[in-house]
Amino acid sequence: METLPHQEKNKTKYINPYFGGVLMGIVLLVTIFISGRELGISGAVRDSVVATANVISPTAAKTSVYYGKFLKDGHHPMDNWLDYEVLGVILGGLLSGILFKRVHKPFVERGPNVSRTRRLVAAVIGGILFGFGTRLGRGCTSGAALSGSSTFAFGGVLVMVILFASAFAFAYFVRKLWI
Amino acid sequence: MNRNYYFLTAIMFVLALGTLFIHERVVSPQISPSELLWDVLQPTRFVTTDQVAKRLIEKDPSLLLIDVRPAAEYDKYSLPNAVNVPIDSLITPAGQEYFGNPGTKVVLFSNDAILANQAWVLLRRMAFKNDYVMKGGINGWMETIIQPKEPAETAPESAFERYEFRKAACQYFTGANVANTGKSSSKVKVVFKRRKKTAVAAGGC
Amino acid sequence: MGPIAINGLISANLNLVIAVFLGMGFGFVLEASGFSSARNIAGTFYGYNFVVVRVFFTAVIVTMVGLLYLSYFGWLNLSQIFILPTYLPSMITGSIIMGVGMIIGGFCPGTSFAAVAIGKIDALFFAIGLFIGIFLFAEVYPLIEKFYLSGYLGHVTLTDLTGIKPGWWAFGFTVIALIAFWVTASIEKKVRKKIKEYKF
Amino acid sequence: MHVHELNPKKTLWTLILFLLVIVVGFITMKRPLLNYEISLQQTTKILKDTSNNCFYPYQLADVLNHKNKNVVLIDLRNKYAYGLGHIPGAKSIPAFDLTHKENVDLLKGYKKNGVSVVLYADNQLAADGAWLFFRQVGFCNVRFLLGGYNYYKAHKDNLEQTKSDDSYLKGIARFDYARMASSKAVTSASQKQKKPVVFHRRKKVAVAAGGC
Repeated sequence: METLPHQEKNKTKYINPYFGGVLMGIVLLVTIFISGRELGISGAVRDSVVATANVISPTAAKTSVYYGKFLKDGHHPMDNWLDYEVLGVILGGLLSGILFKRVHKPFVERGPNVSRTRRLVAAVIGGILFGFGTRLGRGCTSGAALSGSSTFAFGGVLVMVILFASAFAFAYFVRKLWI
Repeated sequence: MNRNYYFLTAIMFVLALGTLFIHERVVSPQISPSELLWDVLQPTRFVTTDQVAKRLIEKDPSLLLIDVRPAAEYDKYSLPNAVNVPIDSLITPAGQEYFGNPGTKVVLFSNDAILANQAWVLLRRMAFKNDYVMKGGINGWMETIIQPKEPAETAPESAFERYEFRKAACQYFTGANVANTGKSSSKVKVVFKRRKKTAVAAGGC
Repeated sequence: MGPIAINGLISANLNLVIAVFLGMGFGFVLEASGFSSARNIAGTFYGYNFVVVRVFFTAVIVTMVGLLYLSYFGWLNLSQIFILPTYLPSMITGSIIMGVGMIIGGFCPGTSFAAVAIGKIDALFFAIGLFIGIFLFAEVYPLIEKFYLSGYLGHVTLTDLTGIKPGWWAFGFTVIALIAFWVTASIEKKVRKKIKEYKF
Repeated sequence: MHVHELNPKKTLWTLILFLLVIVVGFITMKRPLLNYEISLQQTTKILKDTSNNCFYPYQLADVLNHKNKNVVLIDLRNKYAYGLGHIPGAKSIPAFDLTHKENVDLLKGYKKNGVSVVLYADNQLAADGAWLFFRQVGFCNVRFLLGGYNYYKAHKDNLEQTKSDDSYLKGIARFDYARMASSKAVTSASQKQKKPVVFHRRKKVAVAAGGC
């Protein structure tokens, strides 16, 4: 089968999805066992937004209703368990990429019928929506849906079900992006 | 389909099936039964009516009296500054706000010590500390503080001292109180420190 | 015994160091399972690739079952772990928005970071979008604060809400997941025949 | 393009390892002798419905006459107090020995055979804690003796007549408190301390203070 330009070139195998799942479950279990809290990503993004706002305009950030919540006690907004964990996520992704020889020159992965620009615009729009949604949903797929439902939290299951249902329902309208 | 998938499905199913049979402990923080029995058998939780009266007179800010009787009885009469937490609301979050605050000593009382003692056992099971039970309850309070009996002639000196204290306390709780009402001095202001939340992980994404 | 950081068996700083390693484990699994590819993730919703469903639900059931055993052995005190709070209206809205964002952008935050690490530009753009999205949220927050905080149920678990023992939830989720795995495998077989161009 | 590893061999090994850890957990776990069998809600219900909890002194008469063989008396006081005097036929289990395995097994045996266990100490209060404890760990056949040993000692010759006595009953108001507490008031009795007290309740601390 010929390799299309928008696809990755190196032929390496991903691990078996169930293997990934079991490993992920074990990582999550160890996390809960050690720290009592769960894996999450979006909280760290929020922290960096807060930190950025604090650097650009400290007074405005402190008086802002939302940023103010995280700047109360003189604690640096980036000094949070989650931020260290997200640093690890990036390193871990890199490690896996190196190990399986998937690190490559920056490139854009896209569906067969979509241009580079459209893919990137879609990515940004998706990111904006997702970022906005994480704050309302109290977490992202890893923080709320995965960790939340694993710890039997009602909110976690709620987010998981609705997130997947919403994505399924909306998938038809953006099928050009992917198939 | 690879044969290993059947094994995987089977193992996961058995593991999940096992969870149905294990004794679940996903409940609010509770101390273990053996710990509870040990604590139940200690008499250190009991305080006397005299001690409570003394603290009330001294307006000890760390003292919090909790009346565990039903609300109807509380409305009729209760000890000064007592808060009513009937025994079934002990297990609700609203009732529990009074307990476990650092720096406060909670004294439970009822008509006798029995109901208060049972409330104490429940609280201890829920891992609350620094709770006490007033021995004798309000009945005892009436007998000792409000209507103290004069000791016999042959009684030791300490009994007379106690009697003197009780007479004065009686004055304080019945008569003296009226003179003070204008200043509303009976209002005790208790500033609770927040309960430390170290016990539970903070988190979120 | 556990969670050991809460019970003071390790220091707060060591906990942060361990957090990096735990994150590494998570990032490694994400990338190694193929979550660094937006097409893999989006494929779930068109029925040509169920990797996401598999990894996700396997992780959920392994953790659920594992937590119950750990607590049964007395190794972990489940009442000390963090339980996600529930704010009904805002969480429902948030999840719908997230779902739309996921299918348009093709990533979720964790996977986008893992993908940035191996040099995907689309993931980088998604991550930038995340920053903008959260920034926008902070800007409109005063307007939606009431909505954001409405319908608070507390840190409730399924058991708190329904009274059904967690063992039953774990068992139910496992059975559903196992059935889903077999069903998706057969769906995938059919769909893969139709889609010639993308095979997994 | 990428493909996923199709053979789940590694998965199987990982899951077997996981299973092994759980097996190790089962082997090494310390099984507590007693567990809470009823929830806090059920406990408060038990405390309200007192009919099943207590044992009246006049009921002792039947036990002592061997008419009622379905009741076992257990003396929770220490051996010394037991030696000084106890209810005839009572078994001595000092309260601190209650969690010994043989005593728990004994109680379990009674429960299995449908035998009621009546706990007593000097007074009701002294047996109350132990009684409530046993109810919570699932011994629904355990009761306490009203009045305790002290009351029994004073009335052991006329147990039948104590039916009409209620001096041993606890939890009821013996006085008209409100009247009594104000009887010596100089002016009006209604001026009592019925003011609402302002306590600063402990605010519920949100666990996720720094969370999402």
